[in-house]
Amino acid sequence: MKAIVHIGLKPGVLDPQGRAIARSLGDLGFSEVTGARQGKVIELDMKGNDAEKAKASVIEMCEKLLANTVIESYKIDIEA
Amino acid sequence: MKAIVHIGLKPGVLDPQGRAIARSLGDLGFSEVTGARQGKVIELDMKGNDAEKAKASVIEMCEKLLANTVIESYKIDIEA
Amino acid sequence: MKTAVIQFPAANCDRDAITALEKITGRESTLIWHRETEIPEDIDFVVVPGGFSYGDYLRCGAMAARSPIVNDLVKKANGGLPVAGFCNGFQILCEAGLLPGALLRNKNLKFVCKPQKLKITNGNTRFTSAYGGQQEVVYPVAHHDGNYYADDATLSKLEKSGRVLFKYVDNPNGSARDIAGICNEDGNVFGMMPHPERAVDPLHGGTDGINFFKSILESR
Amino acid sequence: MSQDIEITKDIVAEHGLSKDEYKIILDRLGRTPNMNELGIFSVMWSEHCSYKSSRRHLGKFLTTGERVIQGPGENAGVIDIDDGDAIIFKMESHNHPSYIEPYQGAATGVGGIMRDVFTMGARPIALMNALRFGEPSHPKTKSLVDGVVAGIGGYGNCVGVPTVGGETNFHKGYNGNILVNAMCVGLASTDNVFYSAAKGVGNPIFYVGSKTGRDGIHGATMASAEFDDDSDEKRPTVQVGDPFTEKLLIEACLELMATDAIIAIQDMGAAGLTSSSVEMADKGGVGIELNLDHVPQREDGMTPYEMMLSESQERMLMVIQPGKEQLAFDIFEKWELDVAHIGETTDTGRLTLHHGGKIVCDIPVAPLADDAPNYDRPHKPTPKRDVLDAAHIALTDVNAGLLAMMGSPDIASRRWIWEQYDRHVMADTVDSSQSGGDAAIVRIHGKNKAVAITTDVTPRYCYADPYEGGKQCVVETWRNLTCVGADPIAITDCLNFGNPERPDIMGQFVGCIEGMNEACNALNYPVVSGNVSLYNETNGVAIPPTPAVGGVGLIPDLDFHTNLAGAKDGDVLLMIGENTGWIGSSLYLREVAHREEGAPPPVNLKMEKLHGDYVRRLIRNRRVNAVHDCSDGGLLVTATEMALAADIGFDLQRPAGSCAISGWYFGEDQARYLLAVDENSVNPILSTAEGLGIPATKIGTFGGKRLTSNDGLSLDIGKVRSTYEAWFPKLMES
Ligand SMILES: Nc1ncnc2c1ncn2[C@@H]1O[C@H](COP(=O)(O)OP(=O)(O)O)[C@@H](O)[C@H]1O
Ligand SMILES: [Mg+2]
Repeated sequence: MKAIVHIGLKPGVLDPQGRAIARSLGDLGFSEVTGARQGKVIELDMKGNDAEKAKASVIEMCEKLLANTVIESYKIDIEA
Repeated sequence: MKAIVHIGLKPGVLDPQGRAIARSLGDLGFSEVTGARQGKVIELDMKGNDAEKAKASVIEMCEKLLANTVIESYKIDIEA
Repeated sequence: MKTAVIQFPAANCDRDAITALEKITGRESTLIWHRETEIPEDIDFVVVPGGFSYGDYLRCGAMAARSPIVNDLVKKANGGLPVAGFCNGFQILCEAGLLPGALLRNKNLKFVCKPQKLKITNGNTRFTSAYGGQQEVVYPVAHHDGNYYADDATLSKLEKSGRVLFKYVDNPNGSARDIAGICNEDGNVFGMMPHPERAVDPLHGGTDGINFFKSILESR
Repeated sequence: MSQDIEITKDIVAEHGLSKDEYKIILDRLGRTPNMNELGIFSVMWSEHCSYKSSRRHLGKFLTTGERVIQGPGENAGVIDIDDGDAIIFKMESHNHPSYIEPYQGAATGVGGIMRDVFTMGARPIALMNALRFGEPSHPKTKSLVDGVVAGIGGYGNCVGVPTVGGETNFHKGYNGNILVNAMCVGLASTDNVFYSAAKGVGNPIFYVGSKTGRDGIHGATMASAEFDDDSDEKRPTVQVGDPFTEKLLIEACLELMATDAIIAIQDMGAAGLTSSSVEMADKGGVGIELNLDHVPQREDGMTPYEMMLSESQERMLMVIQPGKEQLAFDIFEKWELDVAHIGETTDTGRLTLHHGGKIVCDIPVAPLADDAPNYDRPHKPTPKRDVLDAAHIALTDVNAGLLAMMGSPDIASRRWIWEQYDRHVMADTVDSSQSGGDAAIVRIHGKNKAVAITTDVTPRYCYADPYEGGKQCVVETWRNLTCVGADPIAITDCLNFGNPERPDIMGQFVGCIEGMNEACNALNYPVVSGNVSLYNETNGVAIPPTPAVGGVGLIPDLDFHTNLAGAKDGDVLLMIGENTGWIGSSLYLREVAHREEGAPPPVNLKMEKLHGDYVRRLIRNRRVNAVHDCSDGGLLVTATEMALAADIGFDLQRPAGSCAISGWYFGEDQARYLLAVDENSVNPILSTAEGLGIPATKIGTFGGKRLTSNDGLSLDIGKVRSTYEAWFPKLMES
């Protein structure tokens, strides 16, 4: 089983990386881009095949380690 | 329109971040995790509403800037 | 020898590079702004400095490698202009395609700043000839993403063709085959994570870097 | 939030204003404030901005001196180091944010203190940090250390200013409340220093740097409130640092400062746009009118209240010379920074804000500053402790004692930390952490002179006796500067204490300040800037009193500097100063005997001055190969640090008839230095000392690779080194 964890900055938190990316794309002539945000994805290989249980334990991992919940929010997808 | 770009290390490229995550999760007692990889997601806000055209231009952005194709591969999703 | 240092927003070792170049050449070095489109014709040697161009956002060196001045740098380097990139400058040269491979996050994920022992693995190049057979040098390192990566074929090719100029003694960052510094096929473009420009002053980081610059000066 | 909301008692209380404070506001306005106005009063009158508990005591400090160009009152202090060069420096705390989010808290702390320095026209040339964490075994300590160190490095390394030194201690007193104090030192020309007083009428006000977001709203009040178990819920006030923008801002500001376009400039620190505009207006005796519609905004729909209270980082406010607007626009646009003309100076003496075609705030500036509360809080002196006789503290095995000390949290090598800091960028760090000097040395670019920088405080002394501890922290910085051959010039400080509303805490605060000031006066060593951080408590438990001091000195000629690493084979080890074996409140007592008691060592300021001046003279006469002052851990730890730095052993000889053995090796008598000197320098040094009335004793010789003594000390230097180096990595990798 795989768990895909998407981690992004909470709305309102400054995203200097995203801003710099948007500006750089503009400089390269991609004027259709009006904004950018950068986040992380963590892909976990997991034993077992109980999706419910996996999700619960990934939530715990996010709270304990993977996400910095002070400024980041996360979303979990479990793939068989 | 939004473009979501997933960027990950190509298979075979050492992923120090992913490895450290797997190890830390193990240390925290999450023994069900057997491996981890870390990637990036870049979310772009885009003008226009032609998904085809948007995708073509995001591919160009990836080749030119967003991904380093020596070590990274990418995947693009366009959302209306 | 007329030298120039490229100035990117927040590539903060431009002063280190200029200090070293001026000390060794005895001449003023030119700072070239990243938005310029041309490197002046009379420049004999260009340094792409270390630091954190664009904050190292997205990927180290990625944004700088797409700036107008680097377009011209690539052209002139392909025409034979000697170029050296240190630290972030090495990352930029790789990102710009002037050197093969890429720099990943250090193996232990930590920034590392310390004097680093290096083995000179090819003393017969325009960047190392003045060492006169000296085998080891110490240059400071200071980086977060210095873990050199290239596929095996590329690594073997680099080694076989004498394009690996320096290797780490006690690899500080996980670089493949302990590679610290490499050059391009024509031998005029060089990049490394350690800082020879911070090793030209006994009070600062030692003096082992002086012969690096002397090599370039003498090989002209 | 709209200004039409009715102000209730609860709203006033939520803003941290007391009933009496609110009454003054009503009085001065002659009406009820609207929300925006209330918010502005609340942050301006917070402890953080108004110094309401500390102001009257800070006023006692010696703040002037021959070399002082600007003392406290501006963004940072300014001293003259000859040849038209000025050094601008300050230290500041970011304790609460760093506890909540260690990486970003520490990073923005570094960013903030750098802005205070370059606001005044200086290029930052060095960063320092003073850190206190809880017990190593506390479950939070490791991740806090990890995050704070990464944050300091992450910001400083990226901006490209070397982090050249600092200090790190561990104690259970900081379990729930760590301290992150950052110091920045910058270099300017004496004839191009910038101040914050706005001047003139109708002069344009420019906003530059990052856009304003909703981050950090009420950060200033957060930094002035005690923690409780709900603190985790107050998280969204944390700000994210953007070192890339900071670097651009430094370059852009310095470029504009090289022209004559700036009349006044002020960074937006705590309480952002509010405190910067009010301070500029107040200091210049003018009014300020701003149109908030022109403030660059990161998010849609921001209210005036949010804009005025936001603590978004990397922003500056300046008053521009009329006619120079275009020049300013051009420079900031070159550096790709947001820049906006948001208002004008006026002659009304009022702060007037427009938003959406309406006036949303119109208050007189003077009361915000002049009528800010200024409390004389009751203070109770800390009871004196008994003197502890070293004869009652056993030391049976010197080897075990030394190893225990060298591997203890407060002595063990900090390599794990400083290898994460770029210490060399800018090409002028002379003596980095690598060689373990008492003070960092940073050369003035292109010249053969340097500044020496150090930070110190010994909280266990301050806790035991605030007055003696206050003296000691100032004196220790002075000694450390002396050890590298510098003339000490001035200090900055960061006064970290608990809740000032408690008389015992206030007693610590007052005691420390009075002790510090006594030392400043005796050493002619003024305070030129500083910061106060109060309410460092969790669930009613206060941190130990921690007045961190940052000292700056001048090495006029780099050919004459020293550090602790120069001892050579055959050198004689001399001790300057007297060893009475003072064991009370010593580190040995705490780490090995597990007792935290006894009066701390008294500080004799006359002796300090005499001994230090003599050591400096010996350095200038090239009489010494290495110098190290005795502090934490006493004589044996000091000598061992010299041995490790030079990779050379020593043999110590405790003279017959000296004090008790535990005290001789590990006691912490003040005013002491250890010197490594050539054999043939010994007699001249001893006889001159005798003439000056300075105790000086030969206590050993350097040589070989073992540490030995006539009390059975016998250790291989490699063994000592591995104990010393292993502690930190082991903690962090466990
Ligand atoms: N403990 C102190 N010792 C000396 N000066 C202090 C102290 N605390 C604050 N100051 C001075 O008070 C002024 C205001 O400090 P602060 O609010 O920290 O400034 P800023 O808003 O620039 O960060 C500064 O000039 C500072 O140097
Ligand atoms: Mg300030």
